[in-house]
Amino acid sequence: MSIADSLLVSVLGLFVVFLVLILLSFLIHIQSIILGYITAYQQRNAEASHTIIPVEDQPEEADQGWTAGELKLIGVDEKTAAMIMAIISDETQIPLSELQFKKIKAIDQIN
Amino acid sequence: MSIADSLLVSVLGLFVVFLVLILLSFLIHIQSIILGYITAYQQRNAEASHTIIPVEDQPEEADQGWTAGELKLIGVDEKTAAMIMAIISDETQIPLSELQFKKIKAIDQIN
Amino acid sequence: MSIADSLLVSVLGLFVVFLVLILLSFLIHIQSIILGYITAYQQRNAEASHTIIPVEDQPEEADQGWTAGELKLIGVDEKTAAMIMAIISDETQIPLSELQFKKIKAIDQIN
Amino acid sequence: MSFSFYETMLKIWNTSAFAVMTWQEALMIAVACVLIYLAIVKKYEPLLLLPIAFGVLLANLPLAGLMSPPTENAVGGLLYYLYQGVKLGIYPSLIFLGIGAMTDFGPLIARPSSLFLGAAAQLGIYIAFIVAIALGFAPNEAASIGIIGGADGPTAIFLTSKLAPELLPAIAIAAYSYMALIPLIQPPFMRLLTTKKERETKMEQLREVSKLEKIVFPVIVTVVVCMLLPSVAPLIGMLMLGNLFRESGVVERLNETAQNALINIVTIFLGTTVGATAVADIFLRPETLKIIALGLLAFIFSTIGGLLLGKLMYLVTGGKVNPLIGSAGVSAVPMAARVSQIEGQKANPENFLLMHAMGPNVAGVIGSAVAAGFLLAMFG
Amino acid sequence: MSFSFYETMLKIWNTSAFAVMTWQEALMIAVACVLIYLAIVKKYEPLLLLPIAFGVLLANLPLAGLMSPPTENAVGGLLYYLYQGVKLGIYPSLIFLGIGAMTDFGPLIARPSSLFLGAAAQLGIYIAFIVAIALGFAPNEAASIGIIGGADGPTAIFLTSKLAPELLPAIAIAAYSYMALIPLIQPPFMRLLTTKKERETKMEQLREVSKLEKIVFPVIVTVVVCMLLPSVAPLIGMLMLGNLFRESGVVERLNETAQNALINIVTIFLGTTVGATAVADIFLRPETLKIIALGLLAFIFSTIGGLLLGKLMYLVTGGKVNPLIGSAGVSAVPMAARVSQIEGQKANPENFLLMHAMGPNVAGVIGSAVAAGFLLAMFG
Amino acid sequence: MSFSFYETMLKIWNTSAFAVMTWQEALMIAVACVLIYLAIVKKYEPLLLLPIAFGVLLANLPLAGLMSPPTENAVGGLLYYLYQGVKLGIYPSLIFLGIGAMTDFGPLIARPSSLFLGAAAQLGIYIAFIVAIALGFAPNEAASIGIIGGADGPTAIFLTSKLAPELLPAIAIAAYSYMALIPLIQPPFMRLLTTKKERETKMEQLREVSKLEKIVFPVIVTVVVCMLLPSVAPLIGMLMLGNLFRESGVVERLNETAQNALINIVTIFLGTTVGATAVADIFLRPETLKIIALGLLAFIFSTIGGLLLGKLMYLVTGGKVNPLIGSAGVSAVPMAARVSQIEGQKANPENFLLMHAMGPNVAGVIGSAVAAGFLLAMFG
Ligand code: NA
Ligand code: NA
Ligand code: NA
Repeated sequence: MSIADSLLVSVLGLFVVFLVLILLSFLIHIQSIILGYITAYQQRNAEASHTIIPVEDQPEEADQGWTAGELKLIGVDEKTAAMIMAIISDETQIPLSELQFKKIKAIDQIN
Repeated sequence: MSIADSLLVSVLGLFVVFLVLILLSFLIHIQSIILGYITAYQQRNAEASHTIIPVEDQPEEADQGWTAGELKLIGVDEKTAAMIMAIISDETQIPLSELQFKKIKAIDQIN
Repeated sequence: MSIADSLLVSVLGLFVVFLVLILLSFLIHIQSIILGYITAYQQRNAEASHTIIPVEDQPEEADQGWTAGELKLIGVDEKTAAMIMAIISDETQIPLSELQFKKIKAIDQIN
Repeated sequence: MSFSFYETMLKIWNTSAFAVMTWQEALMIAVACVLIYLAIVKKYEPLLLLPIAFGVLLANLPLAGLMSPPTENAVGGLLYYLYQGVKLGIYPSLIFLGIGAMTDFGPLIARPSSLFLGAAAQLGIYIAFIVAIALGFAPNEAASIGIIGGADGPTAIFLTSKLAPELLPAIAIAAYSYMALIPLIQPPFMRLLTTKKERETKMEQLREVSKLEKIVFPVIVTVVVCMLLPSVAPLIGMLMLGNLFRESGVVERLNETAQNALINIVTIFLGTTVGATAVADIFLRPETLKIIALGLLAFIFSTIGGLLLGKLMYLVTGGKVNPLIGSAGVSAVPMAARVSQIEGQKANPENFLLMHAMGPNVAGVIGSAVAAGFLLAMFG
Repeated sequence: MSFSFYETMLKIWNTSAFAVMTWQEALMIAVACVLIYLAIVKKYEPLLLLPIAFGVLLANLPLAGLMSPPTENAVGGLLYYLYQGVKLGIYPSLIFLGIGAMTDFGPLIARPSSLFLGAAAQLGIYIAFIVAIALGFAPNEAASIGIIGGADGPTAIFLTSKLAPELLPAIAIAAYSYMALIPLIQPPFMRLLTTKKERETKMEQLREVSKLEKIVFPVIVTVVVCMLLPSVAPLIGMLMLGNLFRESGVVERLNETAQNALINIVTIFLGTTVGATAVADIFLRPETLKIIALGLLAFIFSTIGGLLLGKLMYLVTGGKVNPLIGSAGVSAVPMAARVSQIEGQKANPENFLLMHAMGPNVAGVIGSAVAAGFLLAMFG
Repeated sequence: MSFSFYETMLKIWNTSAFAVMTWQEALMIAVACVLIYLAIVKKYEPLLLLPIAFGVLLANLPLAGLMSPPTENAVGGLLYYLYQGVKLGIYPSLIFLGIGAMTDFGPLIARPSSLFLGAAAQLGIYIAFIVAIALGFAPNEAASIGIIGGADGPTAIFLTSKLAPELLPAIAIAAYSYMALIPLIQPPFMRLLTTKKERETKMEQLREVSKLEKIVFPVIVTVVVCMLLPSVAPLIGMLMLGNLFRESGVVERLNETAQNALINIVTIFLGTTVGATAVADIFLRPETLKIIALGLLAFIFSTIGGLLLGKLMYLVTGGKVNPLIGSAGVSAVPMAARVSQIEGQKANPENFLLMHAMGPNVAGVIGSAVAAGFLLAMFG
C-alpha cells in the first residue's frame, strides 16, 4: 500500500468515526427530547390523577416491596418470608394457618 | 401421526408421569418411616449413653468447632488461627512456642 | 519392567525430587540474603533522605489513597467519588464547579 | 491496490447493513425491543427474557454474522460458539444444577402427595401436543410445543434443542413469557373451578423434615427417575446434584458457586444464544403464532389439571387439602405458589398457603422433567 | 527395557530445558520479569499486565509446550486450549460485557457532544497507521498497530487477533503499558497545546439523566453502530448488553456476575494466553521495537486530536468547554479522565473536571470500536 | 406409524434402564452411596468426594449415556463434554491456580529446609511404584498408582489422566479418601518412629518474611522447576501464577475469582466427571482393590519418609527440629500439618507446631509435582 493510499484510508477512517459518533450524538439528542416529552406528559397525567397519594408512584418502593395478599414483603423474597413465618409458627407452636403476618421487612444491622 | 395416536400417546404420557411421581411419593413415605425409626433408635441410644452431657450431641457445634490439640477453634479455620497466633506472638514478642491458646472463636461484628 | 529396574527408577526419582527441592531451598536462601541486603540498603537511603517525613513511605497509604488534584481519595475509587460529589452537588443545588472537596474517605459501618 | 474516496466509501457502505436489511429483520428488531420492554418495565422473567431479547436483536442485525459457523477463511461468530452449549444440551443441565441448589424440597418431602398435583399439572403438555398434531405439526414439533405447558424454561429448552431446534426461539420466548404471566393466566381458572368454601380451606401445618431425609431424597429421585427415563438423566441428575450440594451442608463453596457465578454465566450465554436463533426467516412464520397460541393453551390446561386433582384431593381427604395449591403444580417456581397464596388469602384472609403450595410447585419441576423424558423416549 | 543410572539421568537431562534453552528465550524470561516488576511495583494496569507477563514467562520455558497444538499422540498444551478463546474472538467480547456492566454512560448522555471528542481522540490510530505503512508494514499489520492509539485493550486484542495474530503480544503489551503511562504521556501535551485561561475553564454542571434514557441508550448504540459496521458487532453488542444489564435494574444477578466472576475468569485466560503468544522468535524482531515506538506515537496523536477538538469546542461555545477534557477521549478509562481532572485542578484549584471528562472518556471506547470496525471492513 | 398401548409401554420399558441393569452397575450405585455417606457424614474431603460419588452414581445408571461420545445421529452426553477438561489436562491446572492463590508459602520461605522434608515425604510414591511393578502392573500404571503417595489430588489426576486414564477413578477415589484419613493413618507411625523427647521439641519462631520475598518466590520456583521438568509446567506454572496473584496485592479481583468462582466451577466439573469414569466393568476389577491397598502403602511410606528425615534433621540440628513436622511433608494441606500440631501438643501441651509444619506441608505440594514431572519424563 502506498503512503498516499494510507493517507486516504486514514482520512476516510477518521471521517467514518466522526460520522458514526456524530450520528449517535444526534440520536441521543433526539432521544432526550422525546423521552423528556414523554416523561413530562406522564408526570402531568400522574399529577392530575392522584395528587393526593403521589407516594404510590415511587418506583423504588414498587420494585422492592412485593405484596403477597394481605402480607407486605419489603426487601425480602417470598421464600425467606415463608421460612421466617414457618420458624415463628414452629417456635410459638401456633399453626401457620392461625398466625397472621402484616408485613415482613428486611432491616439493616443497626437501626 | 393421527389424532387418535396423539391421544393415545398423551394418555400414556400422563400415565407415565403419574406412575413415576406416585412411585416417588411412595418411596418418600417409606424413607420417612425408615429414617424415623433410625432416628428414634439413635436418640434412645444417645439418651441412654450420655444423659449428663447431651450438649456434646449438638451437630452445629461439632460442625463448626475444630479442635487442634488443646486449642479449640470455633468458626475459624486453622490457617486463620495460625495466623492470628503468629501475629499475637509477633506483636507481643513472645515466641509462639511459649504462648498458649485455649480457644479461638470467630465473633460477629457487634457482641 | 523388572523389579530391579523399578528399584533403579525409584532411587533416581527420589534423587531428582531431592535435587530439585534442595536446589530450590538453596535459591530461597540466596534470595533472602540478596533481598535482605537490598531492603537494608533502601532503608538506609530512605532514612538518610527523609527522616522528617517517613510517613510518606508507607506503601499501604500509597496503595489505598489516590489523589485527584487537591482532592484526596481514601478507600474509594474515583468513580464513586465523582458520584458522591455529583449527588451532593445535586442535593445542595450548588454546581459541581463551585463545590470544593478536600477528602473523601471510605469509613466502616461503625466509627 | 488503489483507493479512491468513492470506492472506499462504497466498500464501507457495501459492508454496512443498511444496504441489505430486509423488512423482516427490521420487524424482528422491533420484536426484540418489545421483549426488552416486557423484560424491564413489565418484569417478565427478566433474568432470561432480557438476554433472549438482546439475542434476538443481535441475530437480526444483517451481516453481523454473530451466529455464523466457521468457514475455511474465517472464525465463526461469537454467539455461534456460545450456542454450542445449548446445542450440546450443556446449559440447561447446568442451570438445573443451580436451581437444585436453590430449591428446598422440604415441603414436598413433608407431604409426598404434593407429587400427585405435580403430575396432574402436566396435563397441558399433552393437550397442547394433541392440538398441535391436529394442526399438522410433526410429532417431534408437537412434543416440543407441548412442553411449554411444563412451565419450566430449562426443560423446554433441553427438549426442544433435541427434538425441534428450529422452534427453539418461539418455544423459549413463549415459555418464559407465560411463566411471567402466571398471575394473569391462573386466577380466573382458579376461581372458576373451585367453590368459595374450597378456597377458604386452611391446611394443617407441615411436619418438620429432618436433614437426613433431605439428603436421601435427591439420591432416591436420581436413581428412580433416571432408571425409568434415562434420557432425562442430565436434567434430573444435575438438579439433584445441586440439591445434594445444598442439603449436605459440607460443600458450601460449591453450593454457593452453583447458585451464583455458574448459573449466572450460563444464563447469560443461554439466554443470548437462544434469542439469537430467532432469525427473521425462521421466526416470522405462521407456525410461531400457532406456537404462541398453543403455549397459552398448554398453560391453561396444566393449571386446570392441577386444580381438578386438587378438588379430588379435597374430596378424598374430607376437606383437608385446599384445591388452590393444585395450580402451583405447573412449576413456574415460585410464581405459581405465590398465586395460590394470594388467591387463598382473598378467600380467607387468615389463609396462608405459600408453604403448602411449594410442595406441588417443586413437584411440578420433577413432573415436567419426567414428561420431557417420556417425550424424548417416544420421539428422540 | 533396561535402565542404568547414566542413561536415565541422561534422559531426564535431555527432557529438561537446560540442554536446549536459547539466549533469546532467556532474554524473553528477563522481559517477563521486567513486565512483572512493572505490573506489581509500578502498578501498570496489573489486572492484565501481570497475567500477560506470566504468560510470556511460561511460553518461553523451552519444552514446556504450553502452547503446542494437539498431535496424534499427545493432547495440546494448557495455554493452547485457553488461547482458543482469543483466537475465536470470544474473550475480548466477554470482557466488553463486563466493562459495559461497569460503565456509566450518564455523563455521555448528559452531554452528547462528548462523542465528538471521543471521535477526535482516535486521530493517533490513523497517524500510526500511515507511519507504519511508510515503515513497510503490510496494511493489516499497520491497522493492528494503529489500533494501539485507541487506548483500549480488548478492542486492540480483538482486531489484532483477526488481522495480524503474530503481532498480538507486542501490540497487547504496548497497549496496556501505554494505558498505564497515560499520566506521564498526556500532561506535557495538555499544557503545550492549551493556554492557562483555557485550562482554568469551569464547566457547567451536567444535567441529570433519567433511568429511561440510560436504558434506551445501549439499544440505540447497538443498532446504529452494528448496522454501520457489522464486523464490530461482537464488541459493541456485548458492551451494550452489559450496560443494559446494569441500567435495567432487573437482572442484578447477571450484572454482578458480568462485572466479577465472568470478566475475571476471562481476564486470567486472556492475559495469560496473549502473553504466551510472545515466544522468542516471534517477539524478538526489530518489528517489535517499531511497534512499541509506533504505539507511543499513536497515544500522543490521539491525545493531540482530542485536545485540538477540545480547543475548537472552547472557541465555538465561547469558553464553556474546558479543552482539557478532550484528551480523555482516548478512552483508557478512567485513567485519562483522571489526568484531565488533575491538570484542570492544577490550573484552577476550584476546577473539578472528572465528571465532565467521563463523557469523552467512555465515548472513546465507542470511538475506538468504531475505528476497529472500519479497519476490519477495509482489511478483514 | 401406529401406536397401541401395549407397544408404547413396551417401548418405554425398553428405553428404561430396569430391563438392562447388571448387578455390577447396581453394586457401583451402592459404592456411590457409600462414598456419598463418607463425604457427608464422615466429611472425607467432601468438596471432591461428593461430586466424585455422584459422578459414579450417574455413570452407572444404564442407558443414561452421560459419558457417551457424540455419534453421527446424536450429541454426546453431558459428562462426556465436561470430561474433556480432565482429558486435556485443563482442570487440574486451574485447580492449582486456585490452590496457589490460597497458599501462603511464607513458612516455607522462612525455613527453606522444609523443602527437604517435602522431598523425603514422597518416598511412598516410589515404594508403591516398586510394589506395583512387582504385582505385575505396567510401568505407566505403576507410576500412576505410586502418585497416590503424593497425597495431592490434582497432581494425581493430572498424571493419571495422561499415563493411565483407565485407572483414573480408582486412583482419584483412593487419593482423596486417604487424604481424609490422614488423622487415622499418620499418628501410629508418628509415635512409633519418634521418641517422646523428640516429640516434645519446641521449635524456634519463624522469621518474618517480606512481601518482596513472597513475590519473587513463585517466579523462581516456576523457572527452576519448569526448566528441569517441563512436563509439569502446567501444574507448577498455574500454582505459582495463583500465588503471584495472591502475593502481588495488585490483582485482588483475579485472586478472589481464582480462589472462588473459578476453582469451584472446575471442582464441580472435575469431581463429577472423574467419578463418571468409574463405570462398572472398568472399576470392578481386582486391580481396583490392589490400587486401594497400594495407595495406603504409599501414604504410609510417605509418612515414614518424612518422619525419618525429620529425625535426621533433629540429630543434625542438635534437637532444634521436631521430627513430627516431617510427616506433614506428604502434602494433604492442611490436614497433615494439623496432625503434626495435635501429636506435638499431646507430647507437650505447650508445643505449637502448626506454623512449623506448614512449611513441609506446602513443600510437599511442590515435591509431588516434581515427582509427577519425573514420572512423566520417564513414562509419558
Ligand atoms: Na411443570
Ligand atoms: Na479510544
Ligand atoms: Na506431596
